[in-house]
Amino acid sequence: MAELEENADDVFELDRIRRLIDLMKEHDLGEIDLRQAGQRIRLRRGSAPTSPPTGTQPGLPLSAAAPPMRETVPTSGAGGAAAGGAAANPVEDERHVVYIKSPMIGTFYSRPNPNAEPYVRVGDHIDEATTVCIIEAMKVFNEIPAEIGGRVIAILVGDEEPVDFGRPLFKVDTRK
Amino acid sequence: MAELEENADDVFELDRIRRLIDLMKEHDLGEIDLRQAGQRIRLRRGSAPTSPPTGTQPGLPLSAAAPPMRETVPTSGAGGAAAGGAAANPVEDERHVVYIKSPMIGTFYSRPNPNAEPYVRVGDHIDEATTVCIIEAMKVFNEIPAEIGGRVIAILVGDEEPVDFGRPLFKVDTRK
Amino acid sequence: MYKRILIANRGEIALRIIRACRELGIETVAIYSDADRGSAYLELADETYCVGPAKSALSYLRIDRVISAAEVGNVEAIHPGYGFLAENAHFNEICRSCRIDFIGPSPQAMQQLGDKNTARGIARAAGVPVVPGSDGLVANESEALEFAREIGYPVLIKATAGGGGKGMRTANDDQALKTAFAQAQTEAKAAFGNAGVYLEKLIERPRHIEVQILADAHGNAVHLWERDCSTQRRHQKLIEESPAPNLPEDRRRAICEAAVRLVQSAGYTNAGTVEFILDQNHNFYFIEVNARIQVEHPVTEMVTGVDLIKAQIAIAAGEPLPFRQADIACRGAAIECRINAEDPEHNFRPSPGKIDQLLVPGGPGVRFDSHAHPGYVVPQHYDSMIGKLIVHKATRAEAIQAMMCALDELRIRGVETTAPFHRRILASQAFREGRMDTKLVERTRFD
Amino acid sequence: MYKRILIANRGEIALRIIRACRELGIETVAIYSDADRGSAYLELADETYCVGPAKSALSYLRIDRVISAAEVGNVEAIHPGYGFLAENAHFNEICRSCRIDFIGPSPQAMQQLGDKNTARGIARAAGVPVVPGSDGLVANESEALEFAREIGYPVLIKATAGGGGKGMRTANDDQALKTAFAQAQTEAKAAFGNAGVYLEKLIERPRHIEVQILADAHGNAVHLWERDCSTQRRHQKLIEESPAPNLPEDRRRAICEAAVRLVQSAGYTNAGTVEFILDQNHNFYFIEVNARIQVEHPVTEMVTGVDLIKAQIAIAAGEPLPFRQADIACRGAAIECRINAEDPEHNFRPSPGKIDQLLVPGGPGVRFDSHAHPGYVVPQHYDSMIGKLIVHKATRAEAIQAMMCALDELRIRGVETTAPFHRRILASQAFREGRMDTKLVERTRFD
Repeated sequence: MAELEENADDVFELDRIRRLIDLMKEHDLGEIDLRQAGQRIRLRRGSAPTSPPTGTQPGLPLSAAAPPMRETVPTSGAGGAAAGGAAANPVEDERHVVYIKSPMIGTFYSRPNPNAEPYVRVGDHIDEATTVCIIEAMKVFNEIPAEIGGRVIAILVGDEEPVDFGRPLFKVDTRK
Repeated sequence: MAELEENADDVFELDRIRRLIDLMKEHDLGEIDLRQAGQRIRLRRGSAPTSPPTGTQPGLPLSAAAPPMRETVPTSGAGGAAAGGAAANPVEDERHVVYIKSPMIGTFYSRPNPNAEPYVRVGDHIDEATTVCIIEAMKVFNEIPAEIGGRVIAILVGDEEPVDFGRPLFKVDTRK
Repeated sequence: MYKRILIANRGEIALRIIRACRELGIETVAIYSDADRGSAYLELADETYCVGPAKSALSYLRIDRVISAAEVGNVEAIHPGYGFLAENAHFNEICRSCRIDFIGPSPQAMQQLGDKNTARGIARAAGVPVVPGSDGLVANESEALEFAREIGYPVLIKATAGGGGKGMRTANDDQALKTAFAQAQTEAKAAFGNAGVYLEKLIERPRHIEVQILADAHGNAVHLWERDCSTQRRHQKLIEESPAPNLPEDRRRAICEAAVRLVQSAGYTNAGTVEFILDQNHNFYFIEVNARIQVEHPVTEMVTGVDLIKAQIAIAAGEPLPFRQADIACRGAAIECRINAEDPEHNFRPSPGKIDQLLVPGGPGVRFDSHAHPGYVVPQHYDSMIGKLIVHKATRAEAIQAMMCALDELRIRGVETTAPFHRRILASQAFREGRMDTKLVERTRFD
Repeated sequence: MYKRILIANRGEIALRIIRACRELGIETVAIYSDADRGSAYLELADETYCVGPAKSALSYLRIDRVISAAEVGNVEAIHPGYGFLAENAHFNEICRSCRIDFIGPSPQAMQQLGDKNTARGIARAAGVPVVPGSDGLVANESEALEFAREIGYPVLIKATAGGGGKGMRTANDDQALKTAFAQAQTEAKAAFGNAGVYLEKLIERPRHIEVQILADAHGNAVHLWERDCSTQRRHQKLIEESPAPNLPEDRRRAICEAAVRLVQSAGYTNAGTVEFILDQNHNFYFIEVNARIQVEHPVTEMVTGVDLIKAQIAIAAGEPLPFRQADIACRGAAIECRINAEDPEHNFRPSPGKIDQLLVPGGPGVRFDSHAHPGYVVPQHYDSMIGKLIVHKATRAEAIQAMMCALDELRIRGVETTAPFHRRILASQAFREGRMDTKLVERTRFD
């Protein structure tokens, strides 16, 4: 949203509208309606308006525009792994949930050896230094540190499953 | 953005509206509704304006919504002639303006012979049977009847100019 | 050479001709109907004129409108493409009477070969085999028996006024012929009020083999080898290829030479296709001449390296052929699949509409002749072909494999296409072994 | 033959290799970086793995990541394409130590030919001319004069530690050499702290001619004729063609045969390119061997009909070459233009971004090798090539004409491309007459 606020005092700023439209298309929004201190931008996609707009409602929250920014985090096959970069999920009600992603391509191991206990289980509390798994690449067994602290709420890949760069491995609740 | 700021206090600034319309067409938007400090631009696509929006401020003309619905009638080169079919222009405030279009490809002649007067001039009143021009095709000189009645308000092609099927020839005001 | 020609066609063949003209430095005038207004390929023409509404009877088929466009556009020649006015001898004649060259054969040659009996006569005179038949009504049973014994069984009995299979019977021996002859006469009488029937040799499981020819105005004629177009569905060609598989080399030469003899006898010029049917013993019989460029011409271009559209234009402009027969080699194998906007899962019903996505295959030897592009709307008014996928490889087996890959790679969203159906045919044992005949597709379930 | 290979590359060459594998029935594992995630060509691979972030040093160039992907993907061989790890002998060796075939020459051959001095030695031993040079430092002026008289003027004086033109001088006669020698030494000393210089014959207005070779593991080596890549801008090839224009047939055969002798002496296998410079008297001098498939390989494919990628794979799998030298004809003329997302109006600055519209030319002999499609975003992280437009016609003049038409027809919106610049070069008298040298583009203003 940061770039949208650059020219916040001019609702007619075309680039912003274009970006809003991109947002709408990308997220299949039917309508965008932004108002602020007498300003308003309202965009609606598709054809027939259902009900006529009923005038400006003061105090309508701008965060209505937030859902389209939700980062999609597929947990399916290796080829469809989520985009790399920031691990944090910016969705308001899940802002405390982050993903530990694979830093390399290789084979995932949840435990140091077949007879050992897993490094972590769902429900475990981890800190930045906790080893969460091993990824084997080129016969090298790389211990992977969590790099974030919190509680493990899901393990997203199976033992000995191939994982590639950026593949989400663990879902972590970072609330204390 | 420069050209937008030149007329930033004019919601009717055509270039801006044109670009908004482009955006709407390109992205299949149904409506754009922009307001600022008593100003508002609201554009809505699709034919059926259901009921007037209740939020309309008095004195704000709805005709700002007209441009996207206006049928574009290029009068330029033969290759870019307007779509055929209904000759009537559906725009509300120009519903009385219709175009006489060429029924065939050929060469346009405004008069029966080089020494004669033109069949019609701007300002002339015509009826359905009035011959408005000749179109020569394959050495045949075809007299073209108006097929509508009214007052000629523009002649859109020059003498001996090639015209193709559907090319607008005359602009006619059909009000009595 | 011409400075400026008009293209009296639309779609992929219009684009094909525009491209050839651009490469030759010839200006083009394109015509279009309301339904084709704004098509991207029109932008490649130097001038464009709308000749009428979507319905082709009111636009592309209107001779006066097309000629008028040619006059307005001030062209020296018209290329008719295929379909529409391409084999209309009257249009051909009008062009010439307006001092506009028709890029194709003379109206006379077109008319002669357009008449089946005249064409058969020309073929016979040129020593080209035709399907043996009675060439006239068979008066009675004994005449029928005599004739059947002469041409050999099986035979086909056809009503002279016939159509749609009415009054048509086959017979494998004398006894069957006696019954069938009476039945056919009765049925013909009932259906058409005319009991007249004639006899023809029945060709079982025929293959459709056609020979591409080029003939100039200076008496030179060559063939550019054959195409096998046996893979058809309800007389619509689906897959064409060159060379024909499983055709012994001596038969191949014989059929190609026969085609050249025929067009030379007929005084035919420009590009043309001589169609034959081939029986299972490789006997060939002349059927007809297609006096135009054909949809499937690219397979011949791929194996011979000759640009047939450019050749057509040069011939019409009076140039002699730039090669002799010995110069024309047939290299490798080429296959073409017609990609139609039809739904093979629903009895090939047309599937017009907007193409949302189009990803085209490519790489060495892969050619896609198409006027379609993402955002293109396939109109409902014309034939449903949206492109021709052509593959040229060293061997037929490689070409089949590459064509399957290309079909897999071709991604068209927004309309249904015949691509998956082609894929299944190509994967079939019968096709891979080159055992096609014109009824293969109809009697086979491809999985 | 292999069942499954990994493609250690991206973009058009990855797509090219995937297509070849699909036609061969080989499964493919593709790797990609974050920047290439979701690219359409990846969908044609059987498996895909992300190997790192956009930066190639952290993804496509990371040997451990690529090998790891090969292990995870369980492949038998890796095709490196061009660029990235293609000529990395270390990577080559690691592949083999991991029991994965590297589709290319042996690490030894790669290393030998990668070292300029060793390569020169091999060339000399094979009777292949090299640019005459001192092959070592020139101690003083009199040694320089002696050597210059021996190889003939003009000569080039180069700093042994040099680069970027520093310490480089030309001389046309003894007098000039005396001055230049001193200047070069002084400049080299100042710039690199090393006054050592060597002498080389200066080739004026050189042409870049390269020979495509294929060599199998059974001792068979053939050339696939030459390519002329003289049309360059700042050492970046812009236009490549085959055959080279204005090259007498005897010189052509000599240069091609020299290339084969060289690779055979080096024990080189797989596909490779032997680069020569050609002076204005058609004397040729060996420069280096490119131990990989090259960007411009399609022009050779067009004129010879040989699929070089498939040949590479077959050779790596141990198959003997399926043809002999005499089987490889060069037919017609092919030209390739590299279509880069660069703005020729602004000093060829990169123009990454989203391709909004892409209309691709077509028709007989037109090939467009590209991974781009409407909606494709050209990433800023890699080289700017978005496609290669290749045209194959009967003659060079026809190929030039067709290429100009194809460039006109190519419509790319959203990014700037080099297509208009290519168009201007092709239209120039110098190019049309085949009078290119490697500096033509830089010294010419194309209008």
